[in-house]
Amino acid sequence: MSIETKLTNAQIAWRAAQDIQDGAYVNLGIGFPEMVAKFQPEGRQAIFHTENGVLNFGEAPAAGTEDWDLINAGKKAVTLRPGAAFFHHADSFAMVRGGHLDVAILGAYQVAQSGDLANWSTGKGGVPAVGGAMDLVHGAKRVAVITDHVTKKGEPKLLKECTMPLTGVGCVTRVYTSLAVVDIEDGQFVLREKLPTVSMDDLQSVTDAELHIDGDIAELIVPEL
Amino acid sequence: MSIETKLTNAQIAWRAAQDIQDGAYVNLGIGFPEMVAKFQPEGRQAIFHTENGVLNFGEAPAAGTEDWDLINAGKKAVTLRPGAAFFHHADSFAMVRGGHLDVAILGAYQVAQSGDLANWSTGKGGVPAVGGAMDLVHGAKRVAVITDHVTKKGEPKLLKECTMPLTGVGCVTRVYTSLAVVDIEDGQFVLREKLPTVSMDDLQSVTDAELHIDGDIAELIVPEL
Amino acid sequence: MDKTIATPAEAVAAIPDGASVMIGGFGGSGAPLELIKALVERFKETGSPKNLTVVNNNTGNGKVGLAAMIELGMVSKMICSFPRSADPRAFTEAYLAGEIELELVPQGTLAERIRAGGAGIPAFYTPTSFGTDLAEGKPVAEFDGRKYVQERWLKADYALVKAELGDPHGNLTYRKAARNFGPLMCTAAAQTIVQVSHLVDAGTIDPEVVVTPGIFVNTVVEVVNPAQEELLNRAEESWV
Amino acid sequence: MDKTIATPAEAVAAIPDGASVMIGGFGGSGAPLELIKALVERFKETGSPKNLTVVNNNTGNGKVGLAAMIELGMVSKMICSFPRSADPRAFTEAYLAGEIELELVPQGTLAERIRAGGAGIPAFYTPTSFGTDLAEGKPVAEFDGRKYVQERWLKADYALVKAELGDPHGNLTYRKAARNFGPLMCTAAAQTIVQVSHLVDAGTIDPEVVVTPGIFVNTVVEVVNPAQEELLNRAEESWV
Repeated sequence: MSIETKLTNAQIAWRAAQDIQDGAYVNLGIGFPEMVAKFQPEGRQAIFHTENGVLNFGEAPAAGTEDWDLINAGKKAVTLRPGAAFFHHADSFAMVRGGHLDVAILGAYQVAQSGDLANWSTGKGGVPAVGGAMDLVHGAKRVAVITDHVTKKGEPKLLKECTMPLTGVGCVTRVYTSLAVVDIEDGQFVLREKLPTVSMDDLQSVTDAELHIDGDIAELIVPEL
Repeated sequence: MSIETKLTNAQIAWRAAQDIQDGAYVNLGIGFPEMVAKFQPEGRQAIFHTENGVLNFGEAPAAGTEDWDLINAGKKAVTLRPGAAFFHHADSFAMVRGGHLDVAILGAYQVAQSGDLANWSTGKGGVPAVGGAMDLVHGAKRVAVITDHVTKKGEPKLLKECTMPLTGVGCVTRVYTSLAVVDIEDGQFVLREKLPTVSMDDLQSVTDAELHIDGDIAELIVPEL
Repeated sequence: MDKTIATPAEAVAAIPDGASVMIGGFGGSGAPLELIKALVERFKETGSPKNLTVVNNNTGNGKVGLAAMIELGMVSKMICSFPRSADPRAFTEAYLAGEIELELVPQGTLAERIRAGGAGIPAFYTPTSFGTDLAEGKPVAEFDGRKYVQERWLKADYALVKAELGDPHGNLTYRKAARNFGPLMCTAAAQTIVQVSHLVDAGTIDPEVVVTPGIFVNTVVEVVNPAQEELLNRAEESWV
Repeated sequence: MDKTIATPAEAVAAIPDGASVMIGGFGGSGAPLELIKALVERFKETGSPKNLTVVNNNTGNGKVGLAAMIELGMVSKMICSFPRSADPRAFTEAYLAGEIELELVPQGTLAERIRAGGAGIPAFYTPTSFGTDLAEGKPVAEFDGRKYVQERWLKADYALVKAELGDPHGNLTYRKAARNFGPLMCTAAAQTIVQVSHLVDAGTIDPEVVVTPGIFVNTVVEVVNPAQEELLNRAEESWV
């Protein structure tokens, strides 16, 4: 495999952030997806939702000024923006399950061309933990995944079928990877953007399921961050 | 029929009020049952709930001082007591359906010895209206009825089976009438109190289903109000 | 983020014939009268919107508000729990003449169906109405030895709601018992339009006391000193 | 109406072996640490309560709070969504040793099951978990062409909750995101015990801002300046 260049996590998060409209209600998964919040394009402001009952929270406070009753789903301290609201967990998941979020951006172990997502359990024992992922994938109007294109061992993460336990069936519509932007349409991966330095053959070689082409393939931008 | 004396509605309401414990959470049906609130025994204070989202409301305000955003389920203006709370309709009926009310006291067209209640529709056409009655009969820990013992035409209201459309099945456990206090146990009416001026035969003659006796029958008090 | 709009007329301008519309309020308390009046005036001028399905606890009182909509023939179906009031003539006459359909729903079931619509719960079980005429045709299931009726979620194209404070994000508080169905209906409509008695800047409403978070609201219009249905009826006002 | 009690120890004194206990909080935020500590101290002195089934979003962190209960062997089953934390050793070790049972529930389903328990809804349908291992054995139904999983209500013998303001009626407010599961758990337990950071007179809390109406609360105990789990863990405190 000859792929040397790939986007960093921050760059993937930046790319995902470009698709979030001004005023969108957004939930970002714990960890890597949280980075998306940093890269909102100039002039746009999304409203961030966290499962534990806050709408319109902002950045982390300065160290030493944390209020540990004001945290996000990753248990990190956050701050509030003007126009915030607190609510209990049932109302929070009414927002999720009821289709009120515009976008949820999650991490993934595996994504299938059917839109199936596996991101909660490797299926290998240990302590399973699901959190809000299974709710988010069936609630937001648009469910997107950000992920490295392959596993740390170099195995494809974009698959014909997931082999790990599913988080949701047919729920993902777009995948932002370290090499490409791929939509899921009618049970197929449709390539929308790829790094110019990566050939189609190389990209397909690290993708288990077939990458379809439907119109132009744009150049995946490599932002300087 | 030789029954000349009977309790007034206020006296029936007074009797029902004697069974409400201090600190009980109580919902009173629209109309006649609302009178129960006036007769709380000295030293006891119930907390009144209304379907439209108020807990711990008090008496009507003086005429001319009404706030028409502060009403009860009968759309009458009320006031607040210290320790009141407002909430939306789903939370209000979570209190009802979830078994959090200690007592609901309702009016009745008919009550059956099974505990079935008919109090929402005469079944004769016109415009049907149910309100919160069907929720209340399945929610409160104790559902009691206050009613004249017979209809205006003199027909029994305590029946073997209801003939009018049901509000709820097997839900009533005590009936306070103008002549007696009757419990419903194991599908039978069990007489607990009766007016001393009314003979057993006379009482049975205005009661469709059999009145059973289980222990002493107390004297139904005729309060001076 | 600015969901405000200048006038009630603009706020309701897009509601089409045949729409389903949840209207907040319990009797007059919480009724969004200025939004309703804007709809009524549009109908008088243009003949639209008509054939509306309206969800409300009641069916109006007198000749203003929802009663006026019904008397003018704008409503083809009511979904409600209690179609009675001090002066229910508008609905009663239309209903007895067969000009309006009625879906009668127990009040707690109505509230829970609306909440379920907003919360993505397509169906739930309730003890309410089991064994009664209102459960006819509905699935019944037994849980832990007790029987329950299956009820479906209720959603609408629009919700018209009255609130007390509102900000440009759509965060809302309510006034006393006028809260009633408002917070539920805000969650269950594709487009939620709210008249607020006081429009305030974002950040003015303490996040702790927000009752309806802005995510559930699409349009906010300020109506200061809103009318109170009970007082209009006492003054024998008529919009018909 | 006075639901207050003097100390956390008295508040939790009646919780027996084998009880099901909902414990509020999301991580440390909202964790009723002083009520938990009273339970832990009772267990250390008397060996009770044990064999508890605990409902919480998580399974504790470090060596305080719920983690301490688990490490001491007080808990035989956890019902939770996310049994991980910065320092999850107490649960992880007990789980891998087969000493504690785990019922893993998606977070929104956990919240809704608790709400359903409090609201008298024995079962509901949710899209969450459809087609996954967590739906195994659960009824599935189709509504409007989409498939949903049936979930059952969740109730408990006791709820232990942390609130901010409380009055003798049990009316409560919460503090920021510490609200999380608290208002739901208050509704779903046979006995709800709440530690409040400020006990105030009836009438002090504006009826508009009450989050949990007193009808859902049985016992209120004031704990001023309550501990924060995150800070205890940073100080490496241990209750074990």
